Amino acid sequence: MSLDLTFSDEQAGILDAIRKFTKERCPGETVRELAGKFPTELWAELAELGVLPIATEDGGGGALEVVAAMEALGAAVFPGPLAETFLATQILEGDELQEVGAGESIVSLSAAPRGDALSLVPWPEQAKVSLQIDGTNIYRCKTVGSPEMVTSLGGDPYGRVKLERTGEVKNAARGLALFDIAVSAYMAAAGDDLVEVTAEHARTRKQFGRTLGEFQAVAHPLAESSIALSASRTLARAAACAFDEGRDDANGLAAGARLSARKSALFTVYASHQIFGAMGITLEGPVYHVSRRIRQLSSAGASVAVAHEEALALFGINAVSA
Amino acid sequence: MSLDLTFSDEQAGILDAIRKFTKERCPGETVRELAGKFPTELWAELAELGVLPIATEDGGGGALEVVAAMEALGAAVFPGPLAETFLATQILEGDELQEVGAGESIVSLSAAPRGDALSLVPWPEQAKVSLQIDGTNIYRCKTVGSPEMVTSLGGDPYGRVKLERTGEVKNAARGLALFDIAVSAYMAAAGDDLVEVTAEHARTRKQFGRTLGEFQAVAHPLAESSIALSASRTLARAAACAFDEGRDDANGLAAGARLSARKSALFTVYASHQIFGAMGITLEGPVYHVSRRIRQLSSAGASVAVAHEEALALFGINAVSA
Amino acid sequence: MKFTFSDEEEAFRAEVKEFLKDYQDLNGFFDQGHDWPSVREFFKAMAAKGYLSVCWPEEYGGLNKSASYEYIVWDEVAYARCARPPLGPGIVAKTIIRYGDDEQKKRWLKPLRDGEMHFSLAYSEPEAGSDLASVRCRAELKGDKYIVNGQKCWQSYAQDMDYFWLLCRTGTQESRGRGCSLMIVPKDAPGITVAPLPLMDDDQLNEVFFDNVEIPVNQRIGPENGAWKLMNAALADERHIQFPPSRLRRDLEDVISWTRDQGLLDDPVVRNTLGDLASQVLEGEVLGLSVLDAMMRGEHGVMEAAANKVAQTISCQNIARAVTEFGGPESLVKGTLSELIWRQSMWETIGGGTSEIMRGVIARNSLGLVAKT
Amino acid sequence: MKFTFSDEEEAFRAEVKEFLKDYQDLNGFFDQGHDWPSVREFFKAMAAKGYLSVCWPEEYGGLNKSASYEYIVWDEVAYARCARPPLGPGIVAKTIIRYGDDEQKKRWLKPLRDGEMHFSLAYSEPEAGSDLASVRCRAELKGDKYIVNGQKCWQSYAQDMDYFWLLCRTGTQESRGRGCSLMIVPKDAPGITVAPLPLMDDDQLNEVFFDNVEIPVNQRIGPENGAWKLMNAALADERHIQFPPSRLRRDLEDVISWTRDQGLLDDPVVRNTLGDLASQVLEGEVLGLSVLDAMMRGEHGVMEAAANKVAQTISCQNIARAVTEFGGPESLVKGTLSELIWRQSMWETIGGGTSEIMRGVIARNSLGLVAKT
Repeated sequence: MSLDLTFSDEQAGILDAIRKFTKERCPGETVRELAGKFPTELWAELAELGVLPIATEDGGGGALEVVAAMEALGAAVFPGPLAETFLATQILEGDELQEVGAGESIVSLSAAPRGDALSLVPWPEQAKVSLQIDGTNIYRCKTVGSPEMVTSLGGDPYGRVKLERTGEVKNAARGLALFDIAVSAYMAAAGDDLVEVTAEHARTRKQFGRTLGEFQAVAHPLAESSIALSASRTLARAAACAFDEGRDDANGLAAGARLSARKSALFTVYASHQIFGAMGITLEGPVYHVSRRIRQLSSAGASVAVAHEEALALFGINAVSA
Repeated sequence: MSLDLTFSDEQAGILDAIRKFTKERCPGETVRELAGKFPTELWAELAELGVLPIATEDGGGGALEVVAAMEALGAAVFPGPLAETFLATQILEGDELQEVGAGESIVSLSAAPRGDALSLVPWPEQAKVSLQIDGTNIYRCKTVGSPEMVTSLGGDPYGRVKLERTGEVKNAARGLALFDIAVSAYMAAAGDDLVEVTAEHARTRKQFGRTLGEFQAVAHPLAESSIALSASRTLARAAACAFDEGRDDANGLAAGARLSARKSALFTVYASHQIFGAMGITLEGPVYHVSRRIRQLSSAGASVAVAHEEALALFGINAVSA
Repeated sequence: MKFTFSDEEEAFRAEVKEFLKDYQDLNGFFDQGHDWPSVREFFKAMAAKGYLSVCWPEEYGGLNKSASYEYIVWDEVAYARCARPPLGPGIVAKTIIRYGDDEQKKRWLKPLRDGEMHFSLAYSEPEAGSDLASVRCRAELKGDKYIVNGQKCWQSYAQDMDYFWLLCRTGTQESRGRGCSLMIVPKDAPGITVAPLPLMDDDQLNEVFFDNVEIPVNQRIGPENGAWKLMNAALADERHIQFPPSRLRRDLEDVISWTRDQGLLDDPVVRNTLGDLASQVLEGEVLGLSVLDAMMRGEHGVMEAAANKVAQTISCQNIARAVTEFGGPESLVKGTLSELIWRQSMWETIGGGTSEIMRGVIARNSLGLVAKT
Repeated sequence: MKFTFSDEEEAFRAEVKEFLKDYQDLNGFFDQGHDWPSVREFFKAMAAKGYLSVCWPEEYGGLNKSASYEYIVWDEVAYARCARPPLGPGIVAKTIIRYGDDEQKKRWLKPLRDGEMHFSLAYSEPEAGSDLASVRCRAELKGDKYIVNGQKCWQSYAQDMDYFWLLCRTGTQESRGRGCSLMIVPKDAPGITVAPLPLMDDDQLNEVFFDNVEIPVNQRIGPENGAWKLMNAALADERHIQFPPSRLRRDLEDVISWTRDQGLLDDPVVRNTLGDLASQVLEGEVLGLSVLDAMMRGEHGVMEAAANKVAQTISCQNIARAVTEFGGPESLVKGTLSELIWRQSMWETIGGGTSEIMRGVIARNSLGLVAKT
């Protein structure tokens, strides 16, 4: 078999099924309303679809199935710790894995804090599995004391709390690679969704007697977005293939996909806000619930510096000797 | 006296005089022909105009006069070590200063090499005064052995040679500030010149039945160039004022001006090349003799990291403790 | 050439700074919508010092100062984050001074000067954003009253203001900019409905609906169908204070301080970004001064103001975006400045003339390019 | 889904790589103009392996392979920096195969396949660059000959090639793209003058003047006034090899190696830049594969090719510009790769369809935007 960049029928089926599900259950209004809350019902319904454990031995799929799911979920800006859950399915076992896959156990992933500072932890009140990234390592943690709740740009509840490490996770690299793949597919799809609504606006809204889309200052940034996002989307798929084939370059491609997706999705966020003008900055408008989520996701996972190192490893550079 | 952003009559006179001189003696063809050579005649003629020592005690002016001169010289892409010479006039004394001001002694300024590597020195065969920048320090040097000649993008002859430090210069900060001011004014003016010829092209060249300038994809990048260059030009002038008034913020403004000018001039280079298309990449065309010079000058002087530190000092940050 | 202010101007600045010390906790620049009573009091206190009418002629109770004093006031107020220049004592009052009749001057100028009367700009409509010459909100003269019908959109602060400065159509639709008039409309006039449009920066814009609203003809300022000239003159009056550069400086200083607190200040990549932003702030400062300088020389400053608007608003976004880039999740927590300015600055390149419109202005007027599309 | 090639394809790649080992010092990708005799020999050697006619049908002496084999050939040749795909065995031959008559096929295909006959593209004119439908170079039919008069401009490699692939006007000027024909014109035909236009990358383009040049009518390929269809089909034939992504990979690898030699590789700011460039190269690689994939599925790949062209050429400039940014004066010395690609890559976003044209293609066809201007 040679090159083939299309989803298998089964993968396309996953994408379609979730699209159908999100269209019905997770329109823009719902995403806006859910800001600040855990999407309890949606999460249970998504779990019922069998998506969460799909990349496990019993799940019947791999990273490509995750990508198919995340492309549909990203296009709907579906809430909740999606990529974190896929990560967790690569490092948990037994009952814990079962519970996460069933949507009964929520996963929280946070970055190691500086020195003695408190950790900034998403979903501190819901999470049963608390993970901490430090460089390319992942630690299991328990929370000490109760979190001081804050709100973050993306809308998810976060808490500042002390985390105590209870052990290091074995296959962190695999987990982080799947996280990167999943979050890239999601961000690229969310960006595509923005391009689509913005292009629709540009096709219809008139100023100075012509549609916005007739102005190159509008059309060209959107074209650039579309190009950049198609690269990101395809790179996430390529990384997923490498992951599923167990290839050496999977981690580097996954990191590259995340670097690519965060850049192209953020570029799209800024272009869409600008083109929508005042309409784009309203709370109920078509942009903000997407843009806040993209901005938040683009800071999730291992640091950008770590991603750079992994991508550079594909060009024969070893990690910096610092 | 309050705010006044216009040149004095005397400064405007300098600008006009040099414009007249360069228009006659240094058109684009001359600049192209001189690539790879020292502009011996032009240098002598420029010296005769009394420009080089203008910012010395006997020169009758200061940094603003240097800026007026450099705006005219930059617009003509005038060759030779101009900013280096202005730097030298701040750190030399007596006969040496006299000779540099009279155009009889040529100044070469190079960066300290890594470890034992040879230095990459401009005008190694002409220079009587060889200076080396290391961080914010300047050293007098003598060359050991004969240089291995190379050509650099800007067209000036360079040589690889061993430099031996013969002493540290006292008022390096003042010299570097004037260098930054001078080179910023030059780059901004060279950029403005590019904008002008590119706009002229865009006003006249037709494609698809309309002038290029009617396409926002052409007009807007040029407008951005024009905006950015006007900021750089004005910042160079502001730094010159601060320099002449002996203000504390002169160094920071000068560094900020150089950061600004290199960015806006390079942006303009890329926009002009793109808009001129095939015409812009020809050797004899209207862009390359400007773009190569801007690219070369934007790498001259203290490092970008040093310039960042100096600009940041204006915002209450002390140099990094590394 | 001189990029600094005179001793008198600096003395005035010191006085303004002293005055502002009492308002260090006032966050009206970003949050006027939630703290209007305090901002209103602040404006009254400014009025008492004459700061709302710095450039007005003495005969109308102004300080009769040059534009540089007004620049200093609003630049310091922006640095202190207290407020943005209010419309009433600015555009509205200056237009009345220039084009109003004696009765109008008598009626409106004192309350404006005293900070007692506040205006919301009612120019934009759902189908007329950048293209104001296509406004449709209609005022028909019946006897000595105009009957106003139509809709305005994207009105800042309309929820709290007392009056609208209304651009409406009095000529044919086809007459475009030559068929519009400007009127003073009290918000409590019967037939007016204000509906909020909540914004991503926690502020709000408003839609305003006019349903047979009656406006006495003597509340029209300037000639019928003469709005365009008045609006251009008003723009010219405010160019130097449209985007005070100290807002940028304060943003960067606050970001640097946050970065230090996070232990990121010695990170070379962060440092590289901050150094670049520092040069952008310096650029903004000289561009701001360029607008003022043009005005002080009696020029229109159209090019300078367009350049200033584009460059500063983009730099302001660059600062916000850079810190959310290097600051990671911590920079996205609500309550951090970085998070707020990320959301808030999205508006800056849109409101008051989009970057695209401004680039077109430069392309046409400065570069001679048609760039009509 | 699969982003890699089959075992057979990989075996073929290994063979190509083996072949290329003998040409490691050939720098025809950047410098064909100065080393044409060597490049010509290289093409002959490629021809001997069948590499110039990988996708041609067997009946014309081709290997009758799928587009993926052609992709592999030219991607490896680009990585090795040996040459760019030549016009003759590509566009010209494929057009003859598709639209030529039997006599034309007999006459031209063998020398093309054997690397004996080389073409320069004669499309652009001084007043027709991006807008080819406005070409003015005129061919008038007199008996069994066309008399060609006019000028072409920006012709790559014309100084060394044997023939022109000439786009000329055979209909009215107003008929635009519907009034053009394609012809094979030997460079040594009387009345042709080639004048060099030296370039900033030390290569050259050429102007070509046609003064009553006589071309037998049987050197017209396809119908009179039918050029547009042929040109579009020819574009479609070459989309997958227009910008082989391994050029980018090699650029970045070479830049990294230079950066290491300069002792800059551990500088965090440099590292940050290189990491970003690495992701751009990976993007380029999957975009290149997307074009191939579309073609292998029998689609046109117009969108994929436009995206690929814009993204890869800009990334290629980004690599060059980044190293001259962090590499200081050393990176500007002639003879360094960074300096050469800084100059050379300026052309990449222009030749073969400018980035602006490509963005317009995406805006129109993919986003449904009119974007006519």
